[in-house]
Amino acid sequence: MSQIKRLDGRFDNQIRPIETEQGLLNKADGSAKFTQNKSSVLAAVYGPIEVKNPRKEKILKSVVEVTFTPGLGNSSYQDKEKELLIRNAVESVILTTLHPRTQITVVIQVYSDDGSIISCSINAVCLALLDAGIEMNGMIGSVTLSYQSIDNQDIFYFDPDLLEEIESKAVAIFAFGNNSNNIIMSKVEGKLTEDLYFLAIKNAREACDKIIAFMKLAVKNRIMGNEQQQQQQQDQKIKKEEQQQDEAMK
Amino acid sequence: MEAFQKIHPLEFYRKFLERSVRPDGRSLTDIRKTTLSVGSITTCSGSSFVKIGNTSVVCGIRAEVGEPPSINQTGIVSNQSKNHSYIFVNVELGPICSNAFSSSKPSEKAMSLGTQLNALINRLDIPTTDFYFDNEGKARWYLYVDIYCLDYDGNITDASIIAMLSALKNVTLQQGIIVEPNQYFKDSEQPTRKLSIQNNYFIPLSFAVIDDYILSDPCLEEEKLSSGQITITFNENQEICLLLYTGTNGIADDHLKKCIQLTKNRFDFINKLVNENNS
Amino acid sequence: MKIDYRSGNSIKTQIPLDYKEYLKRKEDKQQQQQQQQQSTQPTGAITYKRKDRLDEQFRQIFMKTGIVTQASGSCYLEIEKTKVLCSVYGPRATPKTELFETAKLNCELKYATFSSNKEKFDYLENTKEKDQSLIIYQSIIGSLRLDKYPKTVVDVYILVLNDDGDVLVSAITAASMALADAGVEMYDMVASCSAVCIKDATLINPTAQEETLTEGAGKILVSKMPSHNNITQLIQTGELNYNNVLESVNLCIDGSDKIYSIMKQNLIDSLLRQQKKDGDGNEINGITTNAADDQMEE
Amino acid sequence: MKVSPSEVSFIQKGIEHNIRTDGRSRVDYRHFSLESGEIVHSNGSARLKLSDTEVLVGVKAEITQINKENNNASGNNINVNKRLIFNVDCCPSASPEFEGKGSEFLNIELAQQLDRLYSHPNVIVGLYNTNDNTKYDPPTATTTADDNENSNNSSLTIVPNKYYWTLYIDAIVLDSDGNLFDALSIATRAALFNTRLPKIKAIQGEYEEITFEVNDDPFDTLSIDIKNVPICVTMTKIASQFVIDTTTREELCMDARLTIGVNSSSNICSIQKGGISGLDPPTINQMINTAKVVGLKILSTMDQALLDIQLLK
Amino acid sequence: MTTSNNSNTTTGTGTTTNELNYLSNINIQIFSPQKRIKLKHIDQSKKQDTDETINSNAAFFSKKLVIPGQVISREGEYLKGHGTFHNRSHLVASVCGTLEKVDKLVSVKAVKARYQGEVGDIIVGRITEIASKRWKVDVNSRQDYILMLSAINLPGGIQRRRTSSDELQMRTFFVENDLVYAEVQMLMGDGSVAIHTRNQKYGKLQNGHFMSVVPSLMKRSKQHYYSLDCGVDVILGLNGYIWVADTEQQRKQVAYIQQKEKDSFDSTIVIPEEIKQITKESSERISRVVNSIALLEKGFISIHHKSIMQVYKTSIKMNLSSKDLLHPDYIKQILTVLSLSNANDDFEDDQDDDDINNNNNNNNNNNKESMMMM
Repeated sequence: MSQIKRLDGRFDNQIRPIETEQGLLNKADGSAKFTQNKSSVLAAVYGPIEVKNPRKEKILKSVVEVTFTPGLGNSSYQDKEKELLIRNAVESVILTTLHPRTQITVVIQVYSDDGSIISCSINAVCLALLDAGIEMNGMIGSVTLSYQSIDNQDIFYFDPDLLEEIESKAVAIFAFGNNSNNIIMSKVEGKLTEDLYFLAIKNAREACDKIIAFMKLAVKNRIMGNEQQQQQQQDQKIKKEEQQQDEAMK
Repeated sequence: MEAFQKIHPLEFYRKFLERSVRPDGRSLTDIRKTTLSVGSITTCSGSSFVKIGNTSVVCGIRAEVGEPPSINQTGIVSNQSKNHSYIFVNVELGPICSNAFSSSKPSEKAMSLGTQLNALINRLDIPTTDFYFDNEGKARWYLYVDIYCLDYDGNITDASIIAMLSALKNVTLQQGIIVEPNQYFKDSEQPTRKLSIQNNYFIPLSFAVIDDYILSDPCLEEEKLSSGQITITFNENQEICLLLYTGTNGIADDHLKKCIQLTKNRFDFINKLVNENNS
Repeated sequence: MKIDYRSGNSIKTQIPLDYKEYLKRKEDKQQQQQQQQQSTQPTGAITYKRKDRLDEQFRQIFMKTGIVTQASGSCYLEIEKTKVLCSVYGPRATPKTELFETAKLNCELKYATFSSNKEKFDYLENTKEKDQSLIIYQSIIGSLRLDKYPKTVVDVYILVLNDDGDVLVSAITAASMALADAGVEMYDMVASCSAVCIKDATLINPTAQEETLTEGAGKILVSKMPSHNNITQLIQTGELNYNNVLESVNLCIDGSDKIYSIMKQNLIDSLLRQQKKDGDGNEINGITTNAADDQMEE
Repeated sequence: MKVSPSEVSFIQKGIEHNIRTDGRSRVDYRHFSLESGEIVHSNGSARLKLSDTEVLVGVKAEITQINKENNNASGNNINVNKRLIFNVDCCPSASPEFEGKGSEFLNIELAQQLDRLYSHPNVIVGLYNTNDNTKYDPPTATTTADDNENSNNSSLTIVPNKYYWTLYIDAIVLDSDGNLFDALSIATRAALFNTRLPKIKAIQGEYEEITFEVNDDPFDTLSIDIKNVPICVTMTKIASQFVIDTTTREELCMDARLTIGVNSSSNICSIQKGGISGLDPPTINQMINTAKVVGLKILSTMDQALLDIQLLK
Repeated sequence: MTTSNNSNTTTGTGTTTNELNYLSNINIQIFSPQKRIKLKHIDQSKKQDTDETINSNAAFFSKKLVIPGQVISREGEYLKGHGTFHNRSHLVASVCGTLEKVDKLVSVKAVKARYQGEVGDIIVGRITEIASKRWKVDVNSRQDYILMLSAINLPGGIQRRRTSSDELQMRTFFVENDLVYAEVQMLMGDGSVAIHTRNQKYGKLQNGHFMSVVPSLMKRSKQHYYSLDCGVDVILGLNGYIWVADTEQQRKQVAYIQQKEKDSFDSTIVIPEEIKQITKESSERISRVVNSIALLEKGFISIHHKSIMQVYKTSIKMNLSSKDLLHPDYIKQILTVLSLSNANDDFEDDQDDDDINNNNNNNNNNNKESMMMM
């Protein structure tokens, strides 16, 4: 299969460069910023804390609450759905049974939205959770694919920007954990045949593994307390590796 | 028996699921009886009433006229501004259908379902000309789709999608005349038109995941006990229009494959149901 | 939080009128004005004749109880095109520690956005819904034996799906049926009836068109508990003379008796249906157990 | 305020004897005083003190343009053509129960009651010149109506089919000792009597626009003819009897009440039942009849008093 | 002073029911806008009027009135009591009211403040809540007072320990909204106040009229339960809560309750209709007493049996029906009459019981006289 060059110069199976920063908020128990070019998200985690609303309290589990704040304007119906998706994905990796009758609050603030915002948010939350030291059964990574067919050729754009999302025939969002092959979250919107869907799952799983690997490294670097420059160098290295791996995969 | 069900509902269900039946007598893949009637509400342009088992929803569509959308009005690129949509879906889960909902603010469920339906409808690709109020399209019809749940017994997604689809199919738009700017009149002498969604049916089916079992068309009790939910919607060309998996435990590919197959099997039934009621 | 149903759309829209109707109305208006100039008769008195039924005749009424499975009691009611659904939750315990010796009744009426083809004005609609909820509340509270359920709450929710006149009557009747279906103790069911007075004619069970025919026309609503001959709600608007009021009140009283008989019949039918269901089950159980007993004896 | 069951039975006994605890008979009204024109910045106002019940009503007139867009949408739409808009606020100073959301439903009930009372299109018969009591003819439609010109309160028209007066009637309940319905209706009527509208001349400019010329002479104004404006009388059933003008304490022992609107031509303008228990038809007839007589008496006394004032000026 | 129109007509609309003949008494005063505004700005007569009443009240109290911030004395001269505080070297009043001196202790009793209990005060209260082993009673004070289960008089006056079964039957003694006649037992350290009804005369009040006035109008005296010689019982609670009932009916009621309690205690006693019954005349008398008290409150005159009777008799002398008592014009008239007669009178609250009886006789005579005059 030949590589296809996208509008912004990427290849079809290339994700945008990732920049992360952890622990940038001092009030929150954990926080992380996840940036992919123009899509940039800040996640903050508070918890486990006392349940604020006694009605929501669960006897056997801790409650996970997600608030999604868009970069522009007030939160709308669409944002509620995003909250639901993110909450479901994140809840499946947090060991909620360890802290019954408590609450874990996740706040997501979008800096700028240029596509793949749900994936960015999930990744940011994962890093923030790591930063907060909340017990998890593994890490979670998420990726968005957009499907387009040009000249009867089926193409998946990895990590699409907003324009690609709009012009696509279908958008698929996936989330995977690093310790099981199961799909943690999946959403498809648009038109996609069954075969293509499973192909997308396969591609997304590999991409997610890469993203998780990157996040692991980022956390490691932070813990080791390496100097920023080194980190950046390493970041770039990883990015290169990723690209190469992606290319190799095809 | 009843006490057991109340105290350990999950255990109770497991006992049944081990034998591949459900407490209400269905097998794991059985779908409750689905009925549909259209056009029962006279005050709106299109309406439908769907009942899946005990779950019932009513959908009404108000058609109103307004100016055509100006292209890129706000300058902000968003999902909707490229193709300004003419259809707006809203789902109401009020206290009337279940005491789990309050009247003061819309529930999370209603909001996310509304968003999903809006996204679904915007992918329908109904030609813009269908919404022309007059011949030239100086004014356009805008459709407000409101879905009210009357009885909430699980699987509201399927019911809403079928209701929305059949109500849209039921809509008849009367062409009209524009007397002055901002003064629109329907004219019964002019032709009417229907929306061209004839070949664009949605075939929805939802599942609940309890342990390793996958239950089609879950009822409320099953939804409450489940660890994950799957909603799949196909269109006529056997393409996935909406696929959503959420849950606390992941799901394997095989399970998804199975679900997709089950959804495909439902195709004929829904097709017949909607067509019969709209002829 | 009440969200305007049009909030998703940035473009202002409206419901178009029918052109023919518009032309006709314009003509009518002109005629009327000419008439006004000729005669000194007060305006607003348009004569109106019913075509399809007599003035004191009801439209077809259909009701069915127990259709919302999640609710303690429910009723769906149709008066031809007017469609109303009511569900009752409770009596259930309140989280509030506040002590009351009787149950608290909550009543909430909502119009579906597509229930009427008028423009919707959010603020006014809200007060209208609240006001009508209050009227329904006052109509039914007198019939309930709320002192039997201390420290509890009974919620009554009503959704108007299609408004073709006489919504309040439908809502009150449905609410009373739903309460009966929920098994809330009551003295009697509440039957209701309304009328519109146009000139000399008193039209029972008006349609939406008849209700808005003349602005400020005399309107009367009566709710009563027929077996006690007790009027639980009486509302009148518009200017009427004393005799007219009495006459139409009496007409409405007769009307609500008619509704009551329909309600009674429906409730009995649904009871029979239920009994039959339960009875069948019991029978089977009975036979099997009896058979088992027989065997034991042998 | 609360009452114990034995107090209830005591009040009932008294009412059966036709002597209430404050010495009145069943159909006695408490003494009340009206003051008008207290709010200088409003077009009209009145304050009513009925024993400890005190209400303040202000009338604000505004010019409203008939919105073509709305008007053509539906001829049946009453909201657009409403020219009297009521709002009632029960001040928390009247009772601690009115604090916060406590008065929400009562406010709606009271406002809707007034709204019903004024629902008839011919409540306001006309305007007259304040100076010489001559009738003032509102401009009538010269051209045939293009839009749905409504006959409702057409005397409040400034430019036919285009501009009319909207009266915003805001009532505040300052203190409460029962009988709020009647008090509000009487105060509203007095406030309408007190209302002065400036004379306005509309000048048709070029193109469509219209400019207004407002007469700024404070004495050359228009008054509202309240001949047809109704008041309401609340008949409260306590035990086997019914009484008028109840105190809060009596309202606590009430079984049911009937609020009946009456105008000077002795027509019934609105009826609203309240309270928990029911009424039998004969009692209702009797109540309406009594309300009619009481209402007419209040109206005639009130009109006489208002007239005297006008003469005194 | 006003240009008000005061139309006070009676109807003779002889229509249908008899009741309509009673239709009357619709009084309307309407002030015209212009006049009203003028009154505010120019006409001072109204203001003087109010000043006068204040003066007369001051004379009536014959005590010094102080306002917050007013210096009472230098420091050290007096001891600081309620309603006062030290500011630099002065003793300053903190509330608006009358100055009271007991030896060296100086305190200010607020003119209009909520009631504050003292041990031995006789009060009327309303049950607001039933808690474990206690009732909470609204007594027009800052907080609800407490009536312990152990502080009530058990039916039949039996002296015994309160058992747990009594605790379960608390509702048979008093329920929410019941009125009780009680005495302040003690002031607890945490500011709460306990009351008791451990005396035959205290207990539940039934079949009468309840009203509340400003507590500062009530005066402490030996007796708070009066059977007025017009056949009306009044209980003047020190907390400003007043109970008015018919003497004859109450006597019967007490007898009935005592009879019943002998037969069976531990159950709610339902008073039969025939005992609840009062005559039309006595309701008329009760309403007159009620209105007299209301009038006294309007005039801010202290309320005790003598002042009540004075108003009562004055109103009969003036040939007023009881409902007319509250007509603003008559209120003024009666108050003037009262202030004239009271100018010479020095009130003595501490009368012996004999004294009261004497008075009663006198009053009876007076009553007869006035009747004759009529």
